[in-house]
Amino acid sequence: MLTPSAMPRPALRHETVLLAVVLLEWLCFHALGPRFGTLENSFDLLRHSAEIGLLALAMTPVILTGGIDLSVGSLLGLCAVLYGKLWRDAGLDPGAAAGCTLALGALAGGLNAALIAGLRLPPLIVTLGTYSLFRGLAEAITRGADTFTNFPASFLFLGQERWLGLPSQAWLFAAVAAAVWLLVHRTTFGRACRAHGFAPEGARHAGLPAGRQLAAVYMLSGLIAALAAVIYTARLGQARADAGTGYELLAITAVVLGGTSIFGGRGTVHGTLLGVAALAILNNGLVHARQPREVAGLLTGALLLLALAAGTAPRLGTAWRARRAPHPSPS
Amino acid sequence: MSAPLLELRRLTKSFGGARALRGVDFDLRAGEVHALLGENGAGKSTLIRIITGAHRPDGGTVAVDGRPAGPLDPRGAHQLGIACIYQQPALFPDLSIAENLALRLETGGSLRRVDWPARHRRATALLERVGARLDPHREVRDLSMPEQQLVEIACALGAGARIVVMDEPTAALTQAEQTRLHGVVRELRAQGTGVIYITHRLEEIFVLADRVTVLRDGESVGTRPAADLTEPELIRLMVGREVAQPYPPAERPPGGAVLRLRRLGRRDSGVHDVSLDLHAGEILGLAGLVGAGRTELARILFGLTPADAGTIELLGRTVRPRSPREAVEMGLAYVPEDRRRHGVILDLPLAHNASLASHRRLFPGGWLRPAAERRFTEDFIRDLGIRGGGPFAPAGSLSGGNQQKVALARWLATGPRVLILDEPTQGVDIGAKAEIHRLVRRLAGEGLAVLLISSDLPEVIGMSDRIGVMRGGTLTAVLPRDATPDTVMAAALGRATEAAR
Amino acid sequence: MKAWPRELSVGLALAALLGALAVFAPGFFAGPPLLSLAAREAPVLLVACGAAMVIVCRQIDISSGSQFAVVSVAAGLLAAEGWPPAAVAAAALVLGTTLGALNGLLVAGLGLPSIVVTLATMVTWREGLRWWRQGAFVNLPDGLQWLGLDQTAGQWTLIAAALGLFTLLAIASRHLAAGRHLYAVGSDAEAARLAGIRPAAVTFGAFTLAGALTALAALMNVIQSPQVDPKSGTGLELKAIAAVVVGGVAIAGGRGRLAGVLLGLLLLATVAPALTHLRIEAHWEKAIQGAIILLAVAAERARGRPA
Amino acid sequence: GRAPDSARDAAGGGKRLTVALLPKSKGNAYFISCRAGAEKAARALGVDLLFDGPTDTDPAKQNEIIENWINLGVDVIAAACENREGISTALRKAQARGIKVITYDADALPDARAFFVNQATPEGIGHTLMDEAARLTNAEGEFAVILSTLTASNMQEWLKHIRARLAEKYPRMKLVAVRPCDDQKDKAQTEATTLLSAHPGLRLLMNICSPAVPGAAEAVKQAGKAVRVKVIGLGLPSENRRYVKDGVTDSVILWKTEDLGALAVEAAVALAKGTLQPGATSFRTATGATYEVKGDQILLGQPFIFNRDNIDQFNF
Ligand SMILES: Nc1ncnc2c1ncn2[C@@H]1O[C@H](COP(=O)(O)OP(=O)(O)OP(=O)(O)O)[C@@H](O)[C@H]1O
Ligand SMILES: Nc1ncnc2c1ncn2[C@@H]1O[C@H](COP(=O)(O)OP(=O)(O)OP(=O)(O)O)[C@@H](O)[C@H]1O
Ligand SMILES: [Mg+2]
Ligand SMILES: [Mg+2]
Repeated sequence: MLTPSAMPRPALRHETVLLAVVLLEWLCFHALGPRFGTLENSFDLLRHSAEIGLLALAMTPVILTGGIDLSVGSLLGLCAVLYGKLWRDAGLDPGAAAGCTLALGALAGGLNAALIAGLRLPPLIVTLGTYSLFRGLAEAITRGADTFTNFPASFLFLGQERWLGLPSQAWLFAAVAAAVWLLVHRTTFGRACRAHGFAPEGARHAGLPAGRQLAAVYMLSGLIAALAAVIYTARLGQARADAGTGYELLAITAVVLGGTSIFGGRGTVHGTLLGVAALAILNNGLVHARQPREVAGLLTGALLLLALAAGTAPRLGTAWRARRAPHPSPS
Repeated sequence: MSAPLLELRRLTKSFGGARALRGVDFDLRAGEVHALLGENGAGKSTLIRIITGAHRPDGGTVAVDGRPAGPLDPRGAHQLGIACIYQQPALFPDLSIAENLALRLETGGSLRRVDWPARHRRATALLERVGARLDPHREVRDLSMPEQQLVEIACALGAGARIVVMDEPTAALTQAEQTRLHGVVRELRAQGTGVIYITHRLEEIFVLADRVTVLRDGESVGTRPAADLTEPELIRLMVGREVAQPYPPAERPPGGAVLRLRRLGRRDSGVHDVSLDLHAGEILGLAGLVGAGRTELARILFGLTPADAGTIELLGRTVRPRSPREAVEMGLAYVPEDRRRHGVILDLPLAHNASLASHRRLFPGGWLRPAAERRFTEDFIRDLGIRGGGPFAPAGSLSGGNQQKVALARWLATGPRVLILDEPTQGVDIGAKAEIHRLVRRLAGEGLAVLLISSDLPEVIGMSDRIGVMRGGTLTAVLPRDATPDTVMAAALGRATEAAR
Repeated sequence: MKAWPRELSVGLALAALLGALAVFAPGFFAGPPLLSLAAREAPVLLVACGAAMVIVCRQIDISSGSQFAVVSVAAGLLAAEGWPPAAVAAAALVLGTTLGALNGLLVAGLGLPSIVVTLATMVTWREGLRWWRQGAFVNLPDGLQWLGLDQTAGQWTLIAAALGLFTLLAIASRHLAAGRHLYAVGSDAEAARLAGIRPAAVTFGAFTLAGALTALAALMNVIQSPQVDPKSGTGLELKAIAAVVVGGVAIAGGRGRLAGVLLGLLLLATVAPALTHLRIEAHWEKAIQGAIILLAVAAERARGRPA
Repeated sequence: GRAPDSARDAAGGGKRLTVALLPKSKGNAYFISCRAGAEKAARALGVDLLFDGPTDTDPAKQNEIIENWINLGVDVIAAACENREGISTALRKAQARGIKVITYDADALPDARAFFVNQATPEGIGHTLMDEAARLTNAEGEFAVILSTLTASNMQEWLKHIRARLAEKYPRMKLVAVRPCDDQKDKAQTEATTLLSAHPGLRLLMNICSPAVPGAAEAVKQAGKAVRVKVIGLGLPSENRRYVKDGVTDSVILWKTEDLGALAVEAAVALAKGTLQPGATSFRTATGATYEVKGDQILLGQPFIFNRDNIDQFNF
């Protein structure tokens, strides 16, 4: 093991390494697949990564507080089903149904919040429970079989068409990304999230409103998951209980690839965005390179290790960090 | 004369760009207490962390018994008979006291069987030796700062080492424990053990040390027999200049009562029936033995462990803070005694740490204003003489004393009505201590009410307008400012009969 | 007021569930099916023990499901090649240990975060296996099932082996210095280093042991049926981690007991069959499972929140 | 586009066609078998075959792959749809770009494809399963269904027809439970074990996803109920041979999966070359076989029922 002082100073920020990886990927696939770089394909890339991207954005502040939200994928499924219910069975118009779905998503996030911030239960267990609960509710509501479809074109516009030259959901995604970036990097809220992630007791002693803080973060996560559900429904033109299965892991992958420490405190929103981009380009590009899906999986694994090894190992070296966790710990 | 027990030659060590040690020579003889002095950030802890193998030096040699010991690691140092009490207790919060001791003391392969009864017996014996009445089954996370320090001391004693290093062992200990520790140190010296002793309480040097080495900015400014030195000389060696009169006098008499406590208590923390008035502009010192309940009282006031009995009246209104956030909104501020766990957030930059409690004041509307924050940080770095990194160095990279200054800066910036200081100058060097004293006195002069909890008896007596003494979870006496150490100790030990009120 | 220990609240939840079964569906307690179910969960117990060790030393391993599949398929193929059972078992153990050690090397040696490392190895092994085998089942030779014992004896053997190993590990984690080192490193790695423990070695050991346990678990699963499904073990890591954290092991390391893990696993493994016995329709199952997890952990706060 | 549409041009210009074949999920033995047939056909026809799909069933992922293929510029897409409505959006888009689309195994909405290569109608499958179940149990007693997941649309479709047939023809039979096995044999074994003990009166286990058939059979065998409880399902002969021979599994229903894959490719190529036109009533493959076309569905033929007597004739 490296002793703290023997480790080199960080040569490059993790985000820089990741940016290089993203560019490299782009060039590589551009060379391999003649149609990879087309505008068409770039737009599709954007559309395909919107939902995972949103979930990853939602997850970033959560992980910064030292928590985790395993329930986002299931909540996406539940919200998709709720949206279908509200529109088809309750007869709301698509806009109103979307509004209600967002509120319900925040409410569901509120359940996580109540258990984590109110009862001070560990986030991992709570969201493991709601991971199952939300998916289960989605299945119970539809009995597993019901599919909502035939949404009006005005709603599908949101997922399938372009607005001002870009896929419509790209605008929403950009707005959420900007909002989360500002929240995390430019407000006292984000600062307090980090403080809590590094040392919950220390943050409490500083008089930070730990409970409210955590509650807000998990409710925000619910809200964004609901938004992702609406976009997902609009993109596929259908809502079903299995929507978003396994997305939580993809979102977490993007976040940790983006350099956020799973133990909290450390991480950036732009890192997360780069992480999302790296994974999305990989998945899309390999189709253009005519490689089977499994290769995407294998390369995801390799990419995770390489990017982190390049970016994290030197950063672990700052002695004060290593002093707290000289054996490996996520950075 | 035989080879010294330990001999360091031209040790150098840098952290990134910062040079903590610039070629230090040091030696320790068997059967001596060698004091290591210096300002905050002078490199004392770095030096001993090299001795114990916690850090690897960049250059220089370490010799034990005249034989060069290659670069040490903690295990190797342990085998050479080196034991250490670290400035930051290096304990396992999730494990019991007995196990903490055992992990540091037991040797042998990792496939050996663990003898729990023996562990507990040994722990009980060691705790008794340092005078700590602690149940060895208790988890360390539940211990208060001084209790942790006692466990650390027990660790160092139990090791039966030939070289014992103590990095500010008494920072959070009261007179009684301190005296007891001195006895133990003398005992070790008599057995031929070499002791390296670091402290910022100069009075300890003269009762304990045989020789003194002073570090300044990572260099040794000389080693002298303690008997040849006077306090002013020592200070000049450390700081390089004279330090003004240590305790500034009160400028004007206290005003009206800001804080009234009546029969305040909380069952599970053992505090009960505390009645007390604290006036604007007054510094009320709180003395007592470890476990007397002073910290617990502060935690009650600050809403960390809300009261379940009695009343708190703040500026004429009855309040009961249920969380630190509420307490802060009411105008309370609390500098906790455990700075590593509570006082600062080690991974956050210094600037973020210092502004953490004043977000509303510094950043109206919740938007960060980096420029304002930077100015604010640079101001207090200058005022408190914080050394070892700019505004964006992580707090954890500062030396212990400098971290303490950051913890203080955070709360001074909030502009509170009542300031509770729990061991505010633990580990702070003499120069900075005087600076802090002046600052606190000035704030009091501006009408702030200060509750000063300190185990540094001269400090309590020197700074306070009145001195409260706690024992067994309640306030047993309030002494006037001309109390002597003896009367305070007598009250703390329960020998006082004239409970002046 | 102190909160209940997690073991107690999980135990209560389990007791409540069993009570409901005793009243409404006593058929649950019929011997042979229960034995079969227990035998099917025996491998999971071993994986959960491995996960517990890793979590106690403040790491996480989410690759165990994929390791399980790789070892299962490899063992199956070797057996189909005609290797004797003992050789198959030895090879599987070596393979599992190697996979675990690889995680350990990346985490402890290179200092990479364990969530990332095991996420990477998880997808790598799973996708690699899919690429290689294309989902084909492996048919095992006759005579490998139950290792030639009769079925009941085989099932008892598996359960006894799993419980025996569990007990050994539980004792070791309390009464062996190495076991305590896991807790020490998980509690504070720097303090452990200063106490002369080598955190990297301990972490490496935990991952390696977890790999070995996963391999054993895979073997115990393979001998329960005459075919190996390369998808086996999908989601196993989540089940194991759920059992561990529900059983009261702190995800931040240093705290928790294996006894709690056993209780947690029993609770989780009872819920699904219980719902079938209680005639609850499948589409309610996940919701109820989630609710039970939440209730079980919320119960520990029932006596009052620690201030 | 920047680059010449090499693949698309090829359709008219005599260069190699690219056929993209989308399974519901990869790593599933059923689709592996389809792929084998498809590859044979592709080689015979001299076309390029792209076979790719999500690693786990996921409608969103299927859409993404199709949209990627659109950008990639394949000539024909043959899709097995995890979810009818969801995928139709993407398939319509492909058609709008001039890519020919057919579906196989599981259909999309009719306007999203030209033809559906139908191995058996959901109705046919449901009825065959139910009839076979009734035959084996003398049309009385309890039975249970194990499926892959509750949300898989073809499972629900089959289940619907199973229930309809049950209500219509077999009043003395009762469907007591429907359990998912997540497409895992091990989980199916556990589910079956639980079902056997929770429903002592159970006479038959009907497994409508392929890994569940051997899983359920093993559970029945271990419970010692091979005689009393019948096992049937949709599965591959290779995975079930042992149990069918042992008399644990009574019948396995399947069509020739390799032929399905091959037919899908044949039809796709014919469609792209214009030799298969809407309104055709029969389809003659390049290898000379003839299939019936009913409306916009190309029929593979009746499913087989594998049992003890004929299982050795099949090796997939
Ligand atoms: N892990 C570290 N990373 C970076 N800098 C460090 C680290 N440890 C110490 N330093 C720096 O080295 C210098 C010496 O620190 P050291 O802790 O040895 O001081 P000290 O003499 O013990 O002070 P104090 O009396 O405050 O405890 C300081 O400037 C400090 O900021
Ligand atoms: N009567 C009591 N009953 C139960 N616990 C007690 C009692 N008195 C003290 N304690 C416990 O002892 C520990 C030490 O108490 P505390 O820290 O308040 O003492 P203190 O006077 O602040 O000591 P110090 O002067 O060293 O800071 C605390 O954890 C507290 O909970
Ligand atoms: Mg120091
Ligand atoms: Mg105290």
